[in-house]
Amino acid sequence: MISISNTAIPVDELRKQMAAPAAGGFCVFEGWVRNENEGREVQRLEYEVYEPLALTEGEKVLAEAQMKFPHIDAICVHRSGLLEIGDCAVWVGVSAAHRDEAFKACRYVIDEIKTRLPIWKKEHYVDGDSGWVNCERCANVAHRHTDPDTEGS
Amino acid sequence: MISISNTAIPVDELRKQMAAPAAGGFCVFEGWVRNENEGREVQRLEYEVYEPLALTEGEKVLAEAQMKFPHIDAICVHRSGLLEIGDCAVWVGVSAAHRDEAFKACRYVIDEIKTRLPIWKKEHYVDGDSGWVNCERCANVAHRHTDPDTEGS
Amino acid sequence: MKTITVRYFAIFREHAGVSQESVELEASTALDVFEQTKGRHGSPEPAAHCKVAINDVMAAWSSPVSDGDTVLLFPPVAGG
Amino acid sequence: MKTITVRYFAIFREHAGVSQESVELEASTALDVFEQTKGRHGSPEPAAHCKVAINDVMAAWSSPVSDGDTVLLFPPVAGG
Repeated sequence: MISISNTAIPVDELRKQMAAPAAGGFCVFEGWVRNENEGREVQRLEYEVYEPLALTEGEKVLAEAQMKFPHIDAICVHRSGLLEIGDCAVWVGVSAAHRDEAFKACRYVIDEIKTRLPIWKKEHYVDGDSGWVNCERCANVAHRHTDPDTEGS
Repeated sequence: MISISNTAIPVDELRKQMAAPAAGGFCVFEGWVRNENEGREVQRLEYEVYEPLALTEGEKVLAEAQMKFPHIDAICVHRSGLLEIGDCAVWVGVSAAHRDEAFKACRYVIDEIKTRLPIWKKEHYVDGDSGWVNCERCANVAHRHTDPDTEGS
Repeated sequence: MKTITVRYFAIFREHAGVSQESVELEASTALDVFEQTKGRHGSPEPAAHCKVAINDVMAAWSSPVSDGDTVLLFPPVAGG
Repeated sequence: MKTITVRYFAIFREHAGVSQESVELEASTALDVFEQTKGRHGSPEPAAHCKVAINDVMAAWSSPVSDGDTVLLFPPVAGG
Protein backbone atom coordinates (compact mmCIF):
# COMPACT_ATOMS: atom_id res chain seq x y z
CA MET A 1 0.00 0.00 0.00
CA ILE A 2 1.29 3.44 -0.85
CA SER A 3 0.09 6.75 0.48
CA ILE A 4 1.04 10.40 0.33
CA SER A 5 1.06 12.35 3.58
CA ASN A 6 1.06 16.08 4.10
CA THR A 7 2.02 15.64 7.76
CA ALA A 8 4.81 13.82 9.63
CA ILE A 9 5.04 10.14 8.67
CA PRO A 10 3.95 8.03 11.69
CA VAL A 11 6.93 5.69 11.59
CA ASP A 12 6.23 3.90 14.86
CA GLU A 13 2.65 3.13 13.89
CA LEU A 14 3.65 1.96 10.43
CA ARG A 15 6.10 -0.47 11.97
CA LYS A 16 3.39 -1.85 14.24
CA GLN A 17 1.03 -2.24 11.27
CA MET A 18 3.52 -4.54 9.61
CA ALA A 19 3.63 -7.06 12.44
CA ALA A 20 2.95 -10.57 11.15
CA PRO A 21 3.57 -13.85 12.98
CA ALA A 22 5.03 -15.51 9.87
CA ALA A 23 7.49 -12.69 9.19
CA GLY A 24 11.07 -13.28 10.32
CA GLY A 25 12.74 -10.31 8.63
CA PHE A 26 11.74 -6.67 8.44
CA CYS A 27 13.66 -4.07 6.45
CA VAL A 28 12.91 -0.36 6.52
CA PHE A 29 14.31 2.44 4.46
CA GLU A 30 13.75 6.05 5.47
CA GLY A 31 14.82 9.04 3.42
CA TRP A 32 15.72 11.97 5.69
CA VAL A 33 16.06 15.63 4.78
CA ARG A 34 19.79 16.40 4.82
CA ASN A 35 21.33 19.76 5.70
CA GLU A 36 23.50 19.70 2.57
CA ASN A 37 23.25 18.77 -1.08
CA GLU A 38 26.01 19.02 -3.65
CA GLY A 39 27.95 21.43 -1.50
CA ARG A 40 25.05 23.76 -0.71
CA GLU A 41 23.58 24.25 2.76
CA VAL A 42 19.93 23.28 2.76
CA GLN A 43 17.47 24.96 5.11
CA ARG A 44 14.29 23.17 4.18
CA LEU A 45 12.69 21.18 1.45
CA GLU A 46 9.43 21.21 -0.43
CA TYR A 47 7.89 18.18 -2.10
CA GLU A 48 5.36 18.58 -4.86
CA VAL A 49 3.47 15.38 -5.54
CA TYR A 50 0.97 14.74 -8.28
CA GLU A 51 -1.01 12.43 -6.10
CA PRO A 52 -3.34 10.60 -8.56
CA LEU A 53 -0.42 9.29 -10.60
CA ALA A 54 1.99 8.96 -7.68
CA LEU A 55 -0.49 6.55 -6.13
CA THR A 56 -1.15 4.46 -9.25
CA GLU A 57 2.55 4.32 -10.16
CA GLY A 58 3.46 3.55 -6.54
CA GLU A 59 0.99 0.66 -6.41
CA LYS A 60 2.55 -0.66 -9.63
CA VAL A 61 5.99 -0.58 -8.00
CA LEU A 62 4.71 -2.47 -4.95
CA ALA A 63 2.97 -5.04 -7.15
CA GLU A 64 6.21 -5.56 -9.09
CA ALA A 65 8.10 -6.07 -5.83
CA GLN A 66 5.53 -8.67 -4.83
CA MET A 67 5.94 -10.45 -8.18
CA LYS A 68 9.72 -10.55 -7.79
CA PHE A 69 9.64 -11.48 -4.12
CA PRO A 70 6.47 -13.44 -3.36
CA HIS A 71 5.14 -13.52 0.20
CA ILE A 72 6.51 -10.12 1.16
CA ASP A 73 4.36 -7.41 2.66
CA ALA A 74 5.24 -3.80 1.84
CA ILE A 75 4.12 -0.31 2.79
CA CYS A 76 5.35 2.99 1.42
CA VAL A 77 4.50 6.51 2.56
CA HIS A 78 5.86 9.62 0.84
CA ARG A 79 5.66 13.14 2.18
CA SER A 80 4.35 16.18 0.38
CA GLY A 81 4.65 19.82 1.41
CA LEU A 82 7.31 21.58 3.46
CA LEU A 83 9.90 19.55 5.35
CA GLU A 84 12.62 20.57 7.78
CA ILE A 85 16.10 19.06 8.23
CA GLY A 86 15.83 15.62 9.78
CA ASP A 87 12.22 15.06 8.71
CA CYS A 88 11.36 11.71 7.18
CA ALA A 89 10.53 12.25 3.49
CA VAL A 90 9.80 8.66 2.56
CA TRP A 91 9.29 5.43 4.48
CA VAL A 92 9.45 1.97 2.91
CA GLY A 93 8.88 -1.08 5.09
CA VAL A 94 9.04 -4.68 3.88
CA SER A 95 8.46 -7.79 5.94
CA ALA A 96 9.25 -11.27 4.68
CA ALA A 97 9.90 -14.76 5.95
CA HIS A 98 13.65 -14.21 5.52
CA ARG A 99 15.96 -11.22 5.39
CA ASP A 100 17.20 -11.59 1.83
CA GLU A 101 13.78 -10.88 0.32
CA ALA A 102 13.11 -8.12 2.84
CA PHE A 103 16.31 -6.26 1.90
CA LYS A 104 15.98 -6.78 -1.84
CA ALA A 105 12.32 -5.85 -2.04
CA CYS A 106 12.84 -2.75 0.11
CA ARG A 107 15.69 -1.63 -2.12
CA TYR A 108 13.66 -2.30 -5.25
CA VAL A 109 10.75 -0.23 -3.98
CA ILE A 110 12.77 2.83 -2.97
CA ASP A 111 14.84 2.77 -6.17
CA GLU A 112 11.73 2.70 -8.35
CA ILE A 113 9.84 5.20 -6.20
CA LYS A 114 12.65 7.69 -6.62
CA THR A 115 12.77 7.50 -10.39
CA ARG A 116 9.21 6.80 -11.48
CA LEU A 117 6.75 8.69 -9.31
CA PRO A 118 5.67 12.21 -10.28
CA ILE A 119 7.30 13.82 -7.25
CA TRP A 120 9.54 16.87 -7.30
CA LYS A 121 11.81 18.26 -4.64
CA LYS A 122 12.62 21.92 -4.26
CA GLU A 123 15.53 22.77 -2.02
CA HIS A 124 15.56 26.03 -0.11
CA TYR A 125 19.14 27.00 0.68
CA VAL A 126 20.48 28.84 3.69
CA ASP A 127 21.68 31.63 1.36
CA GLY A 128 18.06 32.33 0.36
CA ASP A 129 18.26 30.72 -3.07
CA SER A 130 16.19 27.71 -4.06
CA GLY A 131 16.23 25.09 -6.78
CA TRP A 132 14.45 22.02 -8.08
CA VAL A 133 16.54 18.89 -7.62
CA ASN A 134 17.43 17.03 -10.84
CA CYS A 135 16.52 20.18 -12.65
CA GLU A 136 19.39 22.48 -11.81
CA ARG A 137 20.10 23.07 -15.44
CA CYS A 138 16.44 23.76 -16.20
CA ALA A 139 16.37 26.21 -13.35
CA ASN A 140 19.52 27.95 -14.38
CA VAL A 141 18.81 28.17 -18.06
CA ALA A 142 15.23 29.17 -17.51
CA HIS A 143 15.83 31.82 -14.88
CA ARG A 144 19.48 32.76 -14.84
CA HIS A 145 20.84 31.86 -18.29
CA THR A 146 24.12 30.54 -16.89
CA ASP A 147 26.26 28.13 -18.88
CA PRO A 148 24.92 24.60 -18.41
CA ASP A 149 28.46 23.22 -18.75
CA THR A 150 29.46 24.70 -15.41
CA GLU A 151 26.71 22.90 -13.52
CA GLY A 152 26.97 19.72 -11.45
CA SER A 153 24.37 17.00 -11.73
CA MET B 1 27.76 0.37 19.09
CA ILE B 2 26.46 -3.06 19.94
CA SER B 3 24.59 -4.14 23.01
CA ILE B 4 22.80 -7.20 24.33
CA SER B 5 19.41 -6.69 25.95
CA ASN B 6 17.49 -9.02 28.19
CA THR B 7 14.30 -6.98 27.72
CA ALA B 8 12.31 -5.72 24.71
CA ILE B 9 14.46 -3.75 22.24
CA PRO B 10 13.38 -0.08 22.36
CA VAL B 11 13.10 0.32 18.58
CA ASP B 12 11.51 3.78 18.61
CA GLU B 13 14.20 5.20 20.88
CA LEU B 14 17.00 3.61 18.88
CA ARG B 15 15.66 5.24 15.74
CA LYS B 16 15.62 8.63 17.45
CA GLN B 17 19.18 8.12 18.67
CA MET B 18 20.32 7.78 15.08
CA ALA B 19 19.04 11.17 13.95
CA ALA B 20 21.79 13.19 12.25
CA PRO B 21 21.35 16.31 10.12
CA ALA B 22 23.87 15.09 7.53
CA ALA B 23 22.19 11.71 7.11
CA GLY B 24 19.94 11.31 4.07
CA GLY B 25 19.34 7.57 4.20
CA PHE B 26 18.48 5.28 7.09
CA CYS B 27 18.17 1.53 6.77
CA VAL B 28 16.94 -0.75 9.53
CA PHE B 29 16.83 -4.50 9.73
CA GLU B 30 14.83 -6.25 12.42
CA GLY B 31 14.77 -9.97 13.00
CA TRP B 32 11.39 -11.08 14.32
CA VAL B 33 10.47 -14.34 16.01
CA ARG B 34 8.46 -16.38 13.49
CA ASN B 35 5.73 -18.85 14.34
CA GLU B 36 7.29 -21.49 12.11
CA ASN B 37 10.70 -22.86 11.21
CA GLU B 38 11.42 -25.63 8.75
CA GLY B 39 7.86 -26.85 8.93
CA ARG B 40 7.56 -26.90 12.73
CA GLU B 41 5.22 -24.63 14.70
CA VAL B 42 7.27 -22.48 17.06
CA GLN B 43 5.79 -21.30 20.36
CA ARG B 44 8.67 -19.30 21.75
CA LEU B 45 12.36 -18.85 21.45
CA GLU B 46 15.31 -18.66 23.78
CA TYR B 47 18.56 -16.86 23.01
CA GLU B 48 21.71 -17.75 24.85
CA VAL B 49 24.39 -15.11 24.41
CA TYR B 50 27.96 -15.27 25.61
CA GLU B 51 28.05 -11.56 26.19
CA PRO B 52 31.78 -10.78 26.62
CA LEU B 53 32.64 -12.21 23.21
CA ALA B 54 29.36 -11.24 21.53
CA LEU B 55 30.23 -7.62 22.35
CA THR B 56 33.85 -7.72 21.19
CA GLU B 57 32.98 -9.62 18.02
CA GLY B 58 29.99 -7.34 17.39
CA GLU B 59 32.16 -4.23 17.72
CA LYS B 60 34.57 -5.78 15.21
CA VAL B 61 31.71 -6.27 12.76
CA LEU B 62 30.60 -2.65 13.14
CA ALA B 63 34.19 -1.41 12.70
CA GLU B 64 34.50 -3.48 9.52
CA ALA B 65 31.27 -1.97 8.21
CA GLN B 66 32.66 1.48 8.90
CA MET B 67 35.88 0.63 7.04
CA LYS B 68 33.93 -0.59 4.00
CA PHE B 69 31.39 2.25 4.09
CA PRO B 70 32.99 5.35 5.59
CA HIS B 71 30.76 8.01 7.15
CA ILE B 72 28.02 5.61 8.18
CA ASP B 73 26.68 5.42 11.70
CA ALA B 74 25.49 2.04 12.98
CA ILE B 75 23.81 0.58 16.04
CA CYS B 76 23.02 -3.05 16.76
CA VAL B 77 21.07 -4.54 19.65
CA HIS B 78 20.58 -8.28 20.10
CA ARG B 79 18.17 -9.90 22.52
CA SER B 80 18.95 -12.58 25.05
CA GLY B 81 16.53 -14.66 27.07
CA LEU B 82 13.00 -15.80 26.28
CA LEU B 83 11.15 -14.30 23.30
CA GLU B 84 7.60 -14.69 22.07
CA ILE B 85 6.30 -14.78 18.49
CA GLY B 86 6.58 -11.33 16.96
CA ASP B 87 9.26 -10.10 19.34
CA CYS B 88 12.22 -8.28 17.87
CA ALA B 89 15.31 -10.48 18.30
CA VAL B 90 17.84 -8.19 16.65
CA TRP B 91 17.84 -4.58 15.48
CA VAL B 92 20.43 -3.12 13.12
CA GLY B 93 20.17 0.55 12.13
CA VAL B 94 22.51 2.32 9.72
CA SER B 95 22.38 5.95 8.69
CA ALA B 96 24.44 7.37 5.83
CA ALA B 97 24.54 10.31 3.49
CA HIS B 98 22.99 8.16 0.74
CA ARG B 99 20.88 5.04 0.60
CA ASP B 100 23.32 2.73 -1.13
CA GLU B 101 25.76 2.73 1.79
CA ALA B 102 22.93 2.50 4.31
CA PHE B 103 21.51 -0.64 2.68
CA LYS B 104 24.86 -2.31 2.07
CA ALA B 105 26.27 -1.60 5.53
CA CYS B 106 23.05 -2.77 7.23
CA ARG B 107 23.13 -6.00 5.25
CA TYR B 108 26.80 -6.52 6.02
CA VAL B 109 26.24 -6.09 9.74
CA ILE B 110 23.29 -8.47 10.04
CA ASP B 111 24.96 -11.14 7.87
CA GLU B 112 28.11 -11.10 9.99
CA ILE B 113 26.22 -10.86 13.29
CA LYS B 114 24.29 -13.99 12.42
CA THR B 115 27.31 -16.10 11.65
CA ARG B 116 30.07 -14.82 13.92
CA LEU B 117 28.66 -13.89 17.32
CA PRO B 118 28.49 -16.52 20.07
CA ILE B 119 24.69 -16.56 20.17
CA TRP B 120 22.49 -19.64 20.14
CA LYS B 121 18.80 -19.98 19.53
CA LYS B 122 16.65 -22.67 21.07
CA GLU B 123 13.22 -23.12 19.56
CA HIS B 124 10.37 -24.33 21.73
CA TYR B 125 7.74 -25.99 19.55
CA VAL B 126 4.00 -26.07 19.98
CA ASP B 127 4.20 -29.88 20.30
CA GLY B 128 6.30 -29.50 23.46
CA ASP B 129 9.60 -30.44 21.85
CA SER B 130 12.55 -28.08 21.60
CA GLY B 131 15.77 -27.82 19.64
CA TRP B 132 18.85 -25.70 19.08
CA VAL B 133 18.83 -24.06 15.66
CA ASN B 134 21.76 -24.97 13.37
CA CYS B 135 22.33 -27.91 15.63
CA GLU B 136 19.47 -30.19 14.78
CA ARG B 137 21.82 -33.02 14.03
CA CYS B 138 23.72 -32.48 17.28
CA ALA B 139 20.46 -32.52 19.13
CA ASN B 140 19.23 -35.63 17.43
CA VAL B 141 22.42 -37.63 17.61
CA ALA B 142 23.12 -36.58 21.16
CA HIS B 143 19.68 -37.12 22.60
CA ARG B 144 17.62 -39.21 20.21
CA HIS B 145 20.13 -41.16 18.10
CA THR B 146 18.10 -40.76 14.92
CA ASP B 147 19.72 -41.08 11.53
CA PRO B 148 21.38 -37.78 10.57
CA ASP B 149 20.65 -38.47 6.89
CA THR B 150 16.94 -37.94 7.41
CA GLU B 151 17.35 -34.46 8.85
CA GLY B 152 16.81 -31.14 7.14
CA SER B 153 19.25 -28.26 7.59
CA MET C 1 -6.03 21.75 -34.92
CA LYS C 2 -6.67 20.05 -31.62
CA THR C 3 -7.69 21.57 -28.33
CA ILE C 4 -5.37 20.16 -25.66
CA THR C 5 -5.37 20.92 -21.96
CA VAL C 6 -1.74 21.08 -20.87
CA ARG C 7 -0.80 20.71 -17.22
CA TYR C 8 2.58 21.90 -15.95
CA PHE C 9 4.31 20.63 -12.81
CA ALA C 10 7.04 21.91 -10.50
CA ILE C 11 9.58 23.96 -12.45
CA PHE C 12 7.45 23.82 -15.61
CA ARG C 13 4.53 25.34 -13.71
CA GLU C 14 6.74 28.02 -12.21
CA HIS C 15 8.06 28.89 -15.64
CA ALA C 16 4.66 28.94 -17.31
CA GLY C 17 3.13 30.86 -14.43
CA VAL C 18 0.00 28.70 -14.62
CA SER C 19 -0.67 25.11 -13.60
CA GLN C 20 -2.77 24.39 -16.66
CA GLU C 21 -4.07 25.98 -19.81
CA SER C 22 -5.95 25.09 -22.93
CA VAL C 23 -3.99 25.34 -26.16
CA GLU C 24 -4.76 24.85 -29.85
CA LEU C 25 -2.07 22.74 -31.52
CA GLU C 26 -1.27 20.77 -34.67
CA ALA C 27 -0.06 17.85 -32.56
CA SER C 28 -0.24 14.14 -33.22
CA THR C 29 1.92 12.85 -30.32
CA ALA C 30 2.69 13.78 -26.73
CA LEU C 31 6.14 14.80 -27.94
CA ASP C 32 4.58 17.33 -30.32
CA VAL C 33 2.77 18.88 -27.36
CA PHE C 34 6.01 19.04 -25.36
CA GLU C 35 7.91 20.65 -28.22
CA GLN C 36 5.18 23.12 -29.17
CA THR C 37 4.74 24.32 -25.58
CA LYS C 38 8.47 24.75 -24.97
CA GLY C 39 8.02 28.51 -24.84
CA ARG C 40 5.64 27.93 -21.93
CA HIS C 41 7.27 25.21 -19.75
CA GLY C 42 10.76 26.36 -20.76
CA SER C 43 12.41 22.95 -20.41
CA PRO C 44 16.02 22.96 -21.59
CA GLU C 45 16.00 19.24 -20.87
CA PRO C 46 15.14 16.98 -23.80
CA ALA C 47 11.79 15.21 -23.50
CA ALA C 48 13.71 11.97 -22.88
CA HIS C 49 14.67 13.28 -19.40
CA CYS C 50 11.08 14.22 -18.64
CA LYS C 51 7.88 12.21 -18.39
CA VAL C 52 4.39 12.60 -19.75
CA ALA C 53 0.90 11.40 -18.92
CA ILE C 54 -2.25 11.62 -21.01
CA ASN C 55 -5.56 11.86 -19.18
CA ASP C 56 -3.90 10.77 -15.91
CA VAL C 57 -2.23 7.70 -17.40
CA MET C 58 1.55 7.54 -17.82
CA ALA C 59 2.30 7.58 -21.55
CA ALA C 60 5.19 7.35 -24.00
CA TRP C 61 6.31 10.44 -25.85
CA SER C 62 5.20 8.70 -29.04
CA SER C 63 1.66 8.21 -27.72
CA PRO C 64 -1.02 9.82 -29.93
CA VAL C 65 -3.03 12.74 -28.58
CA SER C 66 -6.63 13.42 -29.45
CA ASP C 67 -8.74 16.51 -29.45
CA GLY C 68 -9.86 17.20 -25.89
CA ASP C 69 -7.02 15.26 -24.21
CA THR C 70 -5.26 16.50 -21.11
CA VAL C 71 -1.47 16.20 -21.41
CA LEU C 72 0.57 16.37 -18.20
CA LEU C 73 4.16 17.47 -18.59
CA PHE C 74 6.50 16.27 -15.84
CA PRO C 75 10.01 17.66 -15.37
CA PRO C 76 12.70 15.21 -14.14
CA VAL C 77 11.35 13.61 -10.97
CA ALA C 78 13.11 13.51 -7.60
CA GLY C 79 11.15 11.46 -5.11
CA GLY C 80 12.56 10.08 -1.87
CA MET D 1 49.44 -32.97 31.31
CA LYS D 2 47.80 -29.58 31.32
CA THR D 3 45.00 -28.34 33.50
CA ILE D 4 42.42 -26.73 31.23
CA THR D 5 39.16 -25.09 32.22
CA VAL D 6 36.61 -26.04 29.57
CA ARG D 7 33.42 -24.02 29.15
CA TYR D 8 30.43 -25.47 27.33
CA PHE D 9 27.67 -23.42 25.68
CA ALA D 10 24.11 -24.07 24.57
CA ILE D 11 23.69 -27.68 23.43
CA PHE D 12 27.21 -28.57 24.60
CA ARG D 13 26.36 -27.35 28.09
CA GLU D 14 23.10 -29.28 28.09
CA HIS D 15 24.89 -32.42 27.02
CA ALA D 16 27.73 -32.06 29.54
CA GLY D 17 25.31 -31.13 32.30
CA VAL D 18 27.74 -28.46 33.53
CA SER D 19 28.69 -25.06 32.14
CA GLN D 20 32.36 -25.51 32.94
CA GLU D 21 34.79 -27.94 34.43
CA SER D 22 38.50 -28.39 34.97
CA VAL D 23 40.10 -31.25 33.05
CA GLU D 24 43.58 -32.73 32.81
CA LEU D 25 44.58 -33.31 29.20
CA GLU D 26 47.52 -34.06 26.94
CA ALA D 27 46.50 -31.25 24.61
CA SER D 28 48.63 -28.96 22.51
CA THR D 29 45.88 -27.21 20.47
CA ALA D 30 42.29 -26.09 20.92
CA LEU D 31 41.30 -28.91 18.56
CA ASP D 32 42.85 -31.43 20.93
CA VAL D 33 40.67 -30.08 23.72
CA PHE D 34 37.57 -30.33 21.52
CA GLU D 35 38.35 -33.91 20.51
CA GLN D 36 39.31 -35.09 23.98
CA THR D 37 36.15 -33.67 25.57
CA LYS D 38 33.82 -35.12 22.92
CA GLY D 39 32.40 -37.50 25.49
CA ARG D 40 31.36 -34.43 27.51
CA HIS D 41 30.03 -31.90 24.92
CA GLY D 42 28.82 -34.70 22.65
CA SER D 43 29.20 -32.77 19.41
CA PRO D 44 28.51 -34.90 16.36
CA GLU D 45 29.48 -31.83 14.30
CA PRO D 46 33.11 -31.64 13.25
CA ALA D 47 35.09 -28.87 14.93
CA ALA D 48 35.05 -26.99 11.60
CA HIS D 49 31.33 -26.27 12.13
CA CYS D 50 31.92 -25.03 15.66
CA LYS D 51 33.97 -22.17 17.11
CA VAL D 52 36.45 -21.85 19.92
CA ALA D 53 37.82 -19.11 22.13
CA ILE D 54 40.80 -19.23 24.48
CA ASN D 55 40.70 -16.99 27.55
CA ASP D 56 37.80 -14.97 26.06
CA VAL D 57 39.50 -14.34 22.71
CA MET D 58 38.22 -16.00 19.52
CA ALA D 59 40.83 -18.51 18.38
CA ALA D 60 41.60 -20.95 15.60
CA TRP D 61 41.35 -24.67 16.22
CA SER D 62 45.08 -24.85 15.63
CA SER D 63 45.81 -22.31 18.37
CA PRO D 64 48.09 -23.69 21.12
CA VAL D 65 46.72 -24.14 24.63
CA SER D 66 48.75 -23.68 27.77
CA ASP D 67 48.42 -25.02 31.26
CA GLY D 68 45.78 -22.96 33.08
CA ASP D 69 43.97 -21.75 29.94
CA THR D 70 40.21 -21.52 29.70
CA VAL D 71 38.91 -23.01 26.45
CA LEU D 72 35.37 -22.06 25.39
CA LEU D 73 33.63 -24.51 23.10
CA PHE D 74 30.89 -22.98 20.95
CA PRO D 75 28.40 -25.10 19.00
CA PRO D 76 27.23 -23.72 15.62
CA VAL D 77 25.94 -20.19 16.23
CA ALA D 78 22.51 -18.87 15.27
CA GLY D 79 22.22 -15.17 16.01
CA GLY D 80 19.56 -12.90 14.57
